[in-house]
Amino acid sequence: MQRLEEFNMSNNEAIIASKAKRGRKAANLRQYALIFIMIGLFVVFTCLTNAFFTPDNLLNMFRQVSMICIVGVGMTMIIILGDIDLSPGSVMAFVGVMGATVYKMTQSPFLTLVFSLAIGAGVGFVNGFITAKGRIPAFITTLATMQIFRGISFIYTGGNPVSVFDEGFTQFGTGYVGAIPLPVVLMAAVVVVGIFITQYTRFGRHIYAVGGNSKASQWSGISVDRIKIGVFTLSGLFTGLAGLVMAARLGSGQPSAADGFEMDVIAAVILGGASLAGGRGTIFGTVIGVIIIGVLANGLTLLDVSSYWQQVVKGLIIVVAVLIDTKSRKKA
Amino acid sequence: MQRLEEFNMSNNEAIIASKAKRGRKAANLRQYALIFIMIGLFVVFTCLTNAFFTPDNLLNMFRQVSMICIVGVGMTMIIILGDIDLSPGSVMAFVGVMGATVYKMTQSPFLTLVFSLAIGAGVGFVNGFITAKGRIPAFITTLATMQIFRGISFIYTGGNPVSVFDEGFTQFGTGYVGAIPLPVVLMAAVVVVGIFITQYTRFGRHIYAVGGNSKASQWSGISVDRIKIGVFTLSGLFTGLAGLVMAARLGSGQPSAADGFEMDVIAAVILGGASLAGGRGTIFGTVIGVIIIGVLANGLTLLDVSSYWQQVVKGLIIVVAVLIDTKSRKKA
Amino acid sequence: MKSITKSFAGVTVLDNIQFDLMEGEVHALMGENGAGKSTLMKILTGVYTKDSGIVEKLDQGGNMVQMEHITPKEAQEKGISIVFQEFNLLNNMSIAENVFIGREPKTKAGTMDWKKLYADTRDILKRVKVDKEPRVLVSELSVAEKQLVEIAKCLSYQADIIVLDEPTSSLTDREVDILFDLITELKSKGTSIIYISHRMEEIFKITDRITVFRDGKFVDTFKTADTTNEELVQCMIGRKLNLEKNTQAKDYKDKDVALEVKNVNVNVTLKSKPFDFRLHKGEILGFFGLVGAGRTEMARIIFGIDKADKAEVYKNGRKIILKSPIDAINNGIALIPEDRKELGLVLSLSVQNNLVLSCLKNLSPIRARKAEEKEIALKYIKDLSVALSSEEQAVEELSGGNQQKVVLGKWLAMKPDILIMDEPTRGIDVGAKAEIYSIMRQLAENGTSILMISSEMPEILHISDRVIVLYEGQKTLDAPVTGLNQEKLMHAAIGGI
Amino acid sequence: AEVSAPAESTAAETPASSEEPASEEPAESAGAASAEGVKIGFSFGQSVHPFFVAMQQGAEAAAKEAGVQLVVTTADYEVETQVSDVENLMQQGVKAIMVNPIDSAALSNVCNEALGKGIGIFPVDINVDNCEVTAFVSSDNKEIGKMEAEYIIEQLGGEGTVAWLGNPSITSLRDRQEGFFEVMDAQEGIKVVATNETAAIERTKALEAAETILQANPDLDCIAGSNESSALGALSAAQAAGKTDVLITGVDATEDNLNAIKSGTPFSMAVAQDPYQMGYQAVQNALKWINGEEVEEFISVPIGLITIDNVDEYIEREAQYAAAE
Ligand SMILES: Nc1ncnc2c1ncn2[C@@H]1O[C@H](COP(=O)(O)OP(=O)(O)OP(=O)(O)O)[C@@H](O)[C@H]1O
Ligand SMILES: Nc1ncnc2c1ncn2[C@@H]1O[C@H](COP(=O)(O)OP(=O)(O)OP(=O)(O)O)[C@@H](O)[C@H]1O
Ligand SMILES: [Mg+2]
Ligand SMILES: [Mg+2]
Repeated sequence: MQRLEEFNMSNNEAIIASKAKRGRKAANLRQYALIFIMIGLFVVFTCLTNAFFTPDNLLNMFRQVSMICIVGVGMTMIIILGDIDLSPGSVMAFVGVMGATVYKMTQSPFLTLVFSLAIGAGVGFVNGFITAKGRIPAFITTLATMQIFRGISFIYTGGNPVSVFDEGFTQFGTGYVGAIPLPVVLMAAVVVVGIFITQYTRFGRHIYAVGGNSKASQWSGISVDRIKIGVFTLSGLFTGLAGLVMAARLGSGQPSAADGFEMDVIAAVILGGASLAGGRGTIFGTVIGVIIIGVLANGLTLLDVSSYWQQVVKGLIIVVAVLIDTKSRKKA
Repeated sequence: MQRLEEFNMSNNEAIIASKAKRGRKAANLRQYALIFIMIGLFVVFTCLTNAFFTPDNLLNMFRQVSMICIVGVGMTMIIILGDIDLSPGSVMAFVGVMGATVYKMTQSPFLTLVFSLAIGAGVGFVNGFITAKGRIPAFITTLATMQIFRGISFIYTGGNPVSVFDEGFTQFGTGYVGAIPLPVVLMAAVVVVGIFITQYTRFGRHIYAVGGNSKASQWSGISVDRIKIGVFTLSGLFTGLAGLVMAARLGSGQPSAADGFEMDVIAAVILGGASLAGGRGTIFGTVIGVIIIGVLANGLTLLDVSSYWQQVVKGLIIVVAVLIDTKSRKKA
Repeated sequence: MKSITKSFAGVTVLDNIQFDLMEGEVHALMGENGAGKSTLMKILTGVYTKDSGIVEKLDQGGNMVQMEHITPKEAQEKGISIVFQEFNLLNNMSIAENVFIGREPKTKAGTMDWKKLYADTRDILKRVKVDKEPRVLVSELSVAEKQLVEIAKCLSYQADIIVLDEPTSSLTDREVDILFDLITELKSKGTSIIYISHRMEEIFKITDRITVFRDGKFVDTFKTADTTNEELVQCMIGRKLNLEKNTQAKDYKDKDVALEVKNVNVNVTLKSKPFDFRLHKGEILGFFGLVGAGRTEMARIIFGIDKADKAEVYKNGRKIILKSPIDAINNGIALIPEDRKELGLVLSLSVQNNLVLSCLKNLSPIRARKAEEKEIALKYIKDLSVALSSEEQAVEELSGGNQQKVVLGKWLAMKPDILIMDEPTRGIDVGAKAEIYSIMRQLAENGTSILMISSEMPEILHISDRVIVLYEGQKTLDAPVTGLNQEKLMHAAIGGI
Repeated sequence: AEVSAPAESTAAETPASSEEPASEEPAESAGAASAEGVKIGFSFGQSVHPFFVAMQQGAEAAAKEAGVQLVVTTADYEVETQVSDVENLMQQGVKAIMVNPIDSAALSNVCNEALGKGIGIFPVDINVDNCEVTAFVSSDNKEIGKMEAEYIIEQLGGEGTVAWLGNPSITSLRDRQEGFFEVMDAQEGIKVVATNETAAIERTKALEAAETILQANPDLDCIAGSNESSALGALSAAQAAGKTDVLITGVDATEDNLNAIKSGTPFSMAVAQDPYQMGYQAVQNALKWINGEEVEEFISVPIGLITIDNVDEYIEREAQYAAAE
């Protein structure tokens, strides 16, 4: 047993690790089925078009998925809890509109960032608080906040975008750190924070416990409400960040932005192996899910597949990927 | 307990029945919290505008919610199973397009109906088969079919609607049986079928069993796969019907129709008391949920509340309704 | 069943097992936790598929027929029914629907025949003497009642082979007697019964033959009449044990009161009188009673799960307010719940994560000292001799008894001042039981006060210093163990004072 | 610019002229190296509407004639997706990008980035804010709203009640709404009794909104739709309610619209744009620019009124476009 490597910390990995001595190769195969699928997609697209495997295009692709990924980290935690969050799209629009407004008023990138994060975290807190204390399904709470914040964004702006073409604002979406786009850097940071929290902190392990069996967790002295509120708040913070990045990329806070965004995020999280029933999922898996979806969208567009056909192809590939993943898990 | 009427068979009702000895009045109150909220809304809107409580407007309102309700019956069963279906919107668009095409070719209302139902049931069967036999989350399967059928609808039509203004076709959406709009009659029929199946047949009870604990059901000799495939197929059949009604109402099969429709349906089902975790929910509850959402949309539009404010108000009312519902359940 | 072999992901759980069952006999299956008993039964009933081996069964015509890769449904149709060790009930459905699941009576029109369903269920419930309406939801039953419903469900199949996998682990003597009457009745009708239990006295009382497994291997089959308790234990665990009444019980009256509970009223509807009791430092207090006596409810109140209007709890003489388990834990109170699956464990998590779940507070919030956690986990895995392949294994893959050990370990790891144990040895084999008793004794000597709820009289008499008996929410006995015996306990448990 | 008749004569000639410089001036190798190898992109904000289907057909026709590769993307009403689409087009090495923005503000960053890389930006229908676009092919959406309002005022004789079905979160529809209300607000006798601002994207939503508006205002005189979906949804609602005396107006010369106007339904007027020409001319303009020719920075594609009197002309025009496929 002691031979197991230290880093095998994740939940899925725990299950796998436990079986390691029974068949290490099999375990690896199972663990990495989705990774193989991802790599397969990379290889296929690289063969099919020269434009795909260039540093420029890869960074471009990562910049495009950065927002899904940032929101996906929080969504993964929420889904591990056994909850769901439908509000990110609306909240991002709201944060974008408000962030742009604040920047217009203050001209301060720092204040804009703080304000955006605060709004996001605030909405997340409200979602978590109502869900936990009111004992109502997160589906309902966040469905309500989704509508409310979309509505408020439209009321506040009268439907018009709040445009800010100032570099100080747009840098959050279009800036670079060295050769790396800033959104990609932010994404990486959020992923690292997410992995750290879920795998290396007490709070993180309590998320899995509550998602696995909330009653037993409560009976073990875990404050289920506090964990829930904490996860929603943290997730809201990330959503706030993503909202700012989106508005900055667009150079305007759009009240209609990111409509249905949450479904893209949830799809990536589920594709990454999390279960809506709770207790299962990893940030790492979500990242793979996000990349698979991003590569598909990017690669198919580069291949000039019409957007109608893209939908069909994407649908087929996703279901086949998950089938392979499940089958390899079972066999191994 | 024996004094309770025989028809109190539903799952929620069983809970109440069992607690009857602890406080009969309380139980009734709890059961009917959502009904009270619905009635409350009726009363409020009747007071606020004369246009609301007229036979004409009520029939209008029911016709508007008929499609949500028809799809909601199947969705309730799927959600009781612990699954979810994201494909209805796309499938409705696909059925609408194909149904209109078939009518154009055959001029036969009957063939059009049969064909539409068959497509719906076929897609449902595929969803169920892949989910059950492939052991993959319905979320993934139906996310894929959602994209695939949207894509196919666009490819098939090139993005243009397939219009049929012929009475033989539009009657499915605009016809009447006596004074009652045909969609409302169809809705009532589907609701009756749904209640009958879930409460009075073994198949129906097994849906609850599988949703409550699929392993235990399997070990008790229930064929979980068959139940799943059956429910998805049935639900697909209803979706086919709704797709035809939608196309007939517009006089054209629109490849872009019903985008995001599934979320409205799922919201109504959850509002009606079903749980995404499975095992819990009733068709009756869903009908209440559908009516609450329909009344809100209708009433607020009659009051000429701006569409933006409508979103805010709807969101608030939904969360408050569920809070009241939950609180009354707990207290009682 | 011949040469049955089964392995999970490379670990051999059953190795060339053989087992035969004669018509009309009660055959005990014995072995330590994790020996493979439940796994063999799951193969017999089609839940698992065997890797190799042959299963044959007598058919109607009197021929032995081989059964290949059957499903649970086919097993039922072939006349095999089972009470699983872990509950296999649907909490969201009524008792009646659970009992007749998959075989609900139909009316002529093909719809559910509710009347007949309820009537049939009522009859069956009468046989197991459960006084509940068929309509009641299973989620509202106590663990013991659930167990009886499982037995009722099993009976309703009218099978010719019945498997009972630890049916009595959560029952008290009264229900056990009901069950034994049923078994005798079935036996006389020619039904064969496979009986798995860790309670030795039951084995000798009811079974005809015994088969022993150890570590997934067949050890021996012999007639019950030809063996003794000692021989059997020796055969199972390879050493001798001594489980006598606690003779060294001390009187703790003069010691400090660690926990005082006043005015607990556990069964409000029955208008029972509230009662008080005290738990001294270092004392082991046994709580005995029949199913539904209210012991679990009392424990829930002390642990802050339920709110009781008037109950007051004092620890070390100071009144404490308990609004949630967190308050209880902060006050050094631990509760080992009786329902390990629903309340005790997060089945999807690893053994290690479960073991450290309630003591994480004492560790760093950031996982800098992961080694420390592992150390704790390994310590309790060793102390409780949990059979597993790795501490990273998911708890749901452990055998029932080993899961129970994890629940125990989890609360021991928290190092409580006051340890409440609700049926702590449920499903635990004799060898491990002895180890747990010695751990309890050790804890008590180091100053931990233990409140143990148990339905096993020998256990109560063996480990307690003092015993309280509840009957329908009232205290009918509170005395040092030294003056007690089984008759006195039973007398108090059925309401005699 | 009162050219409401089809403009196919000019359209048919231009592709030929764009090929000429390629063969005559080998020095201009960048654009000319091969008309074959040239790739251009077209980013649509949405494709769920026949208007854009027609625009795409026009663009494809022009590209086919010139023998260049046209890469088309569609963003499904999501601004963020459209930004990604434009980025992906750049990755593919297109020389020019036609763009039909969902929102005029949202694409400025990415379009500026493209311009910085020497890629031409050719907005169609809706311009890109804060961006020195290469050339813009437009139809004046504000004017469309005004024309609709003026027609309604005329038909109602300056008095009555009107409902508006719009969706101001899309720039083109927002501009139409602005134009519409500019005229309506100045008209004393006409009252806008209901405004729905989420109903225009999909016919079903428009249908439901119109049904309820008709319940609330049984004497309503007119429903003005901001596009095809809203007008046809309103028509279905009016027909279902048996109302023949309510005036319905909309925008675009799509097949369903034309049929509805021709068959004498309450939907009796639509403002015609010419999306086919927009797409066609935008592509031509881009090809000219690639070849180093001078391009007009602003091309206005005319709009016109369709009523029962001239509906046949438009039916013919659309039929010709379809035949050109
Ligand atoms: N699904 C599974 N995956 C992996 N290992 C399993 C699984 N089920 C059982 N095992 C292992 O098989 C062994 C035998 O388990 P089994 O449940 O048959 O024991 P048992 O004799 O019934 O023990 P107990 O007395 O504790 O109930 C155990 O070591 C257990 O960990
Ligand atoms: N959730 C519940 N809903 C309704 N009744 C309950 C519930 N839990 C327990 N009861 C009832 O309360 C009574 C006391 O049960 P309790 O579990 O405290 O008894 P116990 O002495 O611990 O017996 P057991 O041996 O069953 O654990 C029982 O009659 C039981 O049916
Ligand atoms: Mg066992
Ligand atoms: Mg108990």
